[in-house]
Amino acid sequence: MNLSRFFAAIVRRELQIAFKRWGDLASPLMFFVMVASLFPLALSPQHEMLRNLGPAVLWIAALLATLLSLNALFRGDIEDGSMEQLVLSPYPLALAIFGKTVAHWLLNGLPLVMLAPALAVTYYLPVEGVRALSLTLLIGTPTLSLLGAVGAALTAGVRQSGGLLALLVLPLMLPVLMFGARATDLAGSGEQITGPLYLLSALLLLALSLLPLASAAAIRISLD
Amino acid sequence: MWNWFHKLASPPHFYRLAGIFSPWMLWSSLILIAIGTYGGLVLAPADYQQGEGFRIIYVHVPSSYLSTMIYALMAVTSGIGLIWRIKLAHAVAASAAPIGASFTAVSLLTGMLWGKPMWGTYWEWDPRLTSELILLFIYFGYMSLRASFEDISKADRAGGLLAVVGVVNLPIIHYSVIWWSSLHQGPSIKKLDAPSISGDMLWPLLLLIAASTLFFGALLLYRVRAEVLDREHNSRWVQDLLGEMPGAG
Amino acid sequence: MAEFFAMGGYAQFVWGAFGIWFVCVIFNIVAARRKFRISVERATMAAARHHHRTTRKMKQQNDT
Amino acid sequence: MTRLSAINLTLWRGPNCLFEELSFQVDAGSLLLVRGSNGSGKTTLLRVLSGLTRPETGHVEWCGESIEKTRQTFGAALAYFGHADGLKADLTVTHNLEFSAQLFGQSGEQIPGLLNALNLSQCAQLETRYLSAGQKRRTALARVLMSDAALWLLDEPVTNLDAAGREYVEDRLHAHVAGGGLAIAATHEDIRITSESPDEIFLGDGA
Repeated sequence: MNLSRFFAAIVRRELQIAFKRWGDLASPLMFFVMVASLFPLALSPQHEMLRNLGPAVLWIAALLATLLSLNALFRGDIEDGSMEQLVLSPYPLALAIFGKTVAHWLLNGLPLVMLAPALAVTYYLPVEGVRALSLTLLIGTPTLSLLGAVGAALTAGVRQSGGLLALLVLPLMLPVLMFGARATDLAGSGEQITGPLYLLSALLLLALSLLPLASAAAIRISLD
Repeated sequence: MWNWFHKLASPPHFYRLAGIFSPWMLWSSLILIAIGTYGGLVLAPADYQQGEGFRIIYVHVPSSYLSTMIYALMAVTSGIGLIWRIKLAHAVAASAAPIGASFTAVSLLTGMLWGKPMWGTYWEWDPRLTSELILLFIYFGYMSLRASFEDISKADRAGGLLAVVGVVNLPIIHYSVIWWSSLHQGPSIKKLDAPSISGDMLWPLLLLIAASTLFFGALLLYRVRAEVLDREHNSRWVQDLLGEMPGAG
Repeated sequence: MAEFFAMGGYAQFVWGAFGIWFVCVIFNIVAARRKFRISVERATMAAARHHHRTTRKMKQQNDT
Repeated sequence: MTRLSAINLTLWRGPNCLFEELSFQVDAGSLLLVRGSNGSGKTTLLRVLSGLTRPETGHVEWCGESIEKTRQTFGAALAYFGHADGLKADLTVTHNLEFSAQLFGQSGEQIPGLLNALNLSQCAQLETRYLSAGQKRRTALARVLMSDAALWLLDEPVTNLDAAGREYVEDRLHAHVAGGGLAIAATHEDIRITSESPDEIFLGDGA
């Protein structure tokens, strides 16, 4: 089996398992929707204020939803021993980890991207803002998944790791959040956002090239 | 050169040498800190714009400098420890973290105290303070991650990996904060900088930077000795050492 | 002298900052000493245990 | 020369020394049993030999080269039957084994035969969460048996098996070793594959 077939097999298996567990799949999404709908209820539903807060709130909700789904990314595999089998297989571990991360994004990041426009409308974002939100989430959430995978791999062997995971990865996710939310905000007020989009893409490329290797190294440490 | 390096990296040798050097370094650094503080508080003239308030620079800048320098040191030693599997390098990284975190906190607090008379508010989301805050979070993350492992060698490797990932991220975070705040606030907010510093203002600052580096070095050696004991307490030389003189300090 | 302590109206900020700095310096010294003491105690205990084990082994060899 | 060599392995777990300066080698066509009481480090030794756990000193060589430098070739030559079964609870027995077959680069056509021999054919389409502990062990064992790896590392391979299953495993182990394979098994039960007893190493205070 060559490397691309191996990669495809990993992704397919992850999807296969995930679709047997609808609950696990849906809860981060529900969390995203709920956090986003808490703000208008807790503040006051003034259009002007919601339009100003919308980009930041939606981006933070997406970030937290990603974080919520990360905790279980490698834990199950380590507990039932299937990670050992992947580590000992003749294929590069980083590729297997990357496959799992891609599956994580397909199952968590992509639905967020698709849900976000609907939520953006409830925040009265203008059309340009909605488009920018979808675009920045589309480029930004893969970086979040890749960064989160490193944290999940580092804490996979630790009990009670939820808070620790947040402490480790939130500072690292900050640039993505800032570029994403600010670009959405700028687009809403009719400005060009090619700059932040390029920066987000650069972050994604950097993350793609380095982070799977770091996650693989972290998995080896967690399994030791 | 390589030989010398190997000898230094051998735990018993390091333990002995560090035990000789650290008290000397500690005392001389404390004397230099005292001189620098006297210079900063008494001898240096007041700034013509910021008045006496500018004297906070003498503690803010050394601690800001230490906070970044220590993180860089942690990342380098973690990398060395991961690549060449040198326990001593991991011990250095582990020892540096709490010292770095404490000076990061001092840098934040003194920055806030400086900000009140300068900006009229204790906190402003200016790039330097924001980066410093995130650096503090990263220090906390590193220390919590280490603390969550019972096995020291696992803690070493996991923490080392996080330190290396963090050092790639720090400049990204720093420049994104700068970009972000350049959109946010007009030029009315002044950065925490001493304008046109003169010679008799400068020497206490340089002295304090040097003295605090020396102070950090002394503490580091002291802590690394403890970390070496933690890692080596099964080995012959530690047993001989502690068997000879129980409760050696 | 009072003028020196007043720091041109910035007393609370300047003295506060220097106070924090010195607290940090002293805290670091205390914390490092404490860490070292704990490590020595732990290593001494480990050494004692090891010593105990080796003597027991030697005893067993002598018995047989 | 296919050979697994352990060279000067030392590992401490907390204050306990599991093994110190442990060296041995296993050549093609032989079986080595790792014996010792519970908690003596049998599983840990297997993990060190597989490369999962890094020893404090020493290293493991496969065909004369350190396994950390030749992960890919060593991985291709290794079948690991660990303490954990390595099965996904949400997938069926067949799905689990088909994935392993893909990793081994096989078509998976021998899966039904294997399940039959291990008395698992009635649960082939069952998700592994519904299996008993013994059935899960046998499914995990099927993965090792279908690989054509030269080196088998087995952690308690016959525990939880009935007499027939045990005999089948011992037969397959015999065939593997007779065909020039290597096997190392950590076990607290006797495993006999030939009339003469296999090599053994003892860990812990049992020495």
